[in-house]
Amino acid sequence: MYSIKLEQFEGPMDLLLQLIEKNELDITRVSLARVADQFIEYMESNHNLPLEQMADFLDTAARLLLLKSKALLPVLQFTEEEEEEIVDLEERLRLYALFKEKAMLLGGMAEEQRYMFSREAFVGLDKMFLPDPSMLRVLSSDLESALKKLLDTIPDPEKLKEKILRRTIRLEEKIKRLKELILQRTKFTFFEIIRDRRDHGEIVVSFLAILELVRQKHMTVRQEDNFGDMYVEKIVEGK
Amino acid sequence: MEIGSKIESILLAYGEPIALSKLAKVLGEQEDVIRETVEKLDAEYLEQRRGFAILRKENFVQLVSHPDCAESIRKLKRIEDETTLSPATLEVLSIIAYRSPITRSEIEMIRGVNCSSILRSLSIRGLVDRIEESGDGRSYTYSPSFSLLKILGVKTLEDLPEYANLSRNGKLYPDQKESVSA
Amino acid sequence: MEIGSKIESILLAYGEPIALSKLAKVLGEQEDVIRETVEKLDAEYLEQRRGFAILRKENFVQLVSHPDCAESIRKLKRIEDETTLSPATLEVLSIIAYRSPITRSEIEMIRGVNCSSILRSLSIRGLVDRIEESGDGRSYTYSPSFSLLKILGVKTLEDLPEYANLSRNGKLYPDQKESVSA
Repeated sequence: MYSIKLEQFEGPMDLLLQLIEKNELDITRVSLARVADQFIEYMESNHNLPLEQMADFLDTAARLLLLKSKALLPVLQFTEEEEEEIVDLEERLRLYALFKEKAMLLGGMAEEQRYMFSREAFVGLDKMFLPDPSMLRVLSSDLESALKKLLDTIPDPEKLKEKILRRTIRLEEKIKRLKELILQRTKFTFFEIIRDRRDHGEIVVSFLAILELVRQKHMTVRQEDNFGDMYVEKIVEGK
Repeated sequence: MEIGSKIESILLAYGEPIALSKLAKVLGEQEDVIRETVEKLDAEYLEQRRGFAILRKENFVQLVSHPDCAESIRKLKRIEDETTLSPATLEVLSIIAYRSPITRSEIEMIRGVNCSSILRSLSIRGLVDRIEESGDGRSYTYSPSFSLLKILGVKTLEDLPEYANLSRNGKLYPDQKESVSA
Repeated sequence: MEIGSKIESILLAYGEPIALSKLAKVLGEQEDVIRETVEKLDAEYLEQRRGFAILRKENFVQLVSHPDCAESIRKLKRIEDETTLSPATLEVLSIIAYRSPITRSEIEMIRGVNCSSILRSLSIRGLVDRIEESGDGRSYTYSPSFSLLKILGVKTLEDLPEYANLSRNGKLYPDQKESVSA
């Protein structure tokens, strides 16, 4: 795998877009599958990704792997929802590319500083034209309930942080547990691993785990038929 | 752009009466040229029956609505003289009532929304007092006005329902730093 | 006095964006008549090279100064350049500008990343309007604000590059339904 220099990026979709562009590909399903490994590699080597963004990166990585496993193993049956996620990623990236381009145009427009100015309300108007507060009927209980309603809608920042953290840990733990499981066995197939999956996320997570173990030279993968099952085998030390 | 168009756009944005000398300076023109152009503009408005007019008083000028339109503006004022406040306005007013004195940016931190036009309208209506804090004309705090207390029928803020409890709610004191970094 | 003159005089006095329906009520006219007249006024300003322009967004209009005079007015009002917009902020702004009204999760679908703090800061800066959808204070849609139009120097959203293709009505891409993150 070759490493690719990237500009600063503004999130997972931006990273994905830049990978596609650096590889001189168009936004298609095939291209997305091709850059999946680079995406994950970049994510793993970049340990200073902000925690709040980690879950978002993992989420995109999961979708990419779903796409890649589909490309490698077309025999895999996907649920309708999983199929949708694959189509979605491609469409979302196209939209993202369009709006990123427009964002730069808008930034240029703002920089030209061709601001339009409005007049402040009722500036320089005679008093007789100003609204009359004496008509107003407001009860102190109106203020009380307005404030209580507002306080109810303000989220607790600590709780928000916790939620993000939990989501990230959930994905990371899944990957870790799977790696351990795989390492305990010397031989298995991909289909075996994913047979009892509870949701589509698990295919993806399994794939992610296997990929990483192969990369770390713990495992080899063999595929007998072109789109058949994958046989995973542990590399014995010293061999 | 022509000098006339420049002058009228400045007068629109500025609102208050402005000295001819100030216009001359900002546009890099002689005061006489400014004066003549202003007169020409006003004549144009009259001729084209525009809704604008330029008031001239000594060396100050101001763009205003044409006097013939005063009736429409009075009608608008009557519509604006609502007897009740919008939910957003009530929200701002409640924050000021329970947490005064408070700055605009503190209010915005709590609501998560820009409040400048609501605050302006509350000040204009005399429901809140805006007090200059630092003398640089840029930082103000807002407090309920005496007439607001009168409308609410309370003598002091402490008489507001659950004042002691609500005014100390931690959500009314968000950390200023964690915020505006777009 | 003619309806156009009345409208421009009200727009001048009112300052803030005003609903076409309010103008219609004050002037005793149909909303369609008001809308057409406003467009005619704006065309006149353009043709006569006036220093004015009329912003139009949904059912609101606002009288503003011509973008060519921005610099003089900034100098006069001593307004610092405060509109530094980061690339991430611009991404969110452009998505909102083209696809409004749009929910947070729809924006996050496109960007693949949580946008709540950027949205909060844009809303506090008044560059986007946050509109409550359900009344429970928890679900909102976002739209570009008049301040955003003023900063970009465009009179309507339709003046944005390729707006017709990229807006929701453009049908270039279907609306996104699903949501992305916590």
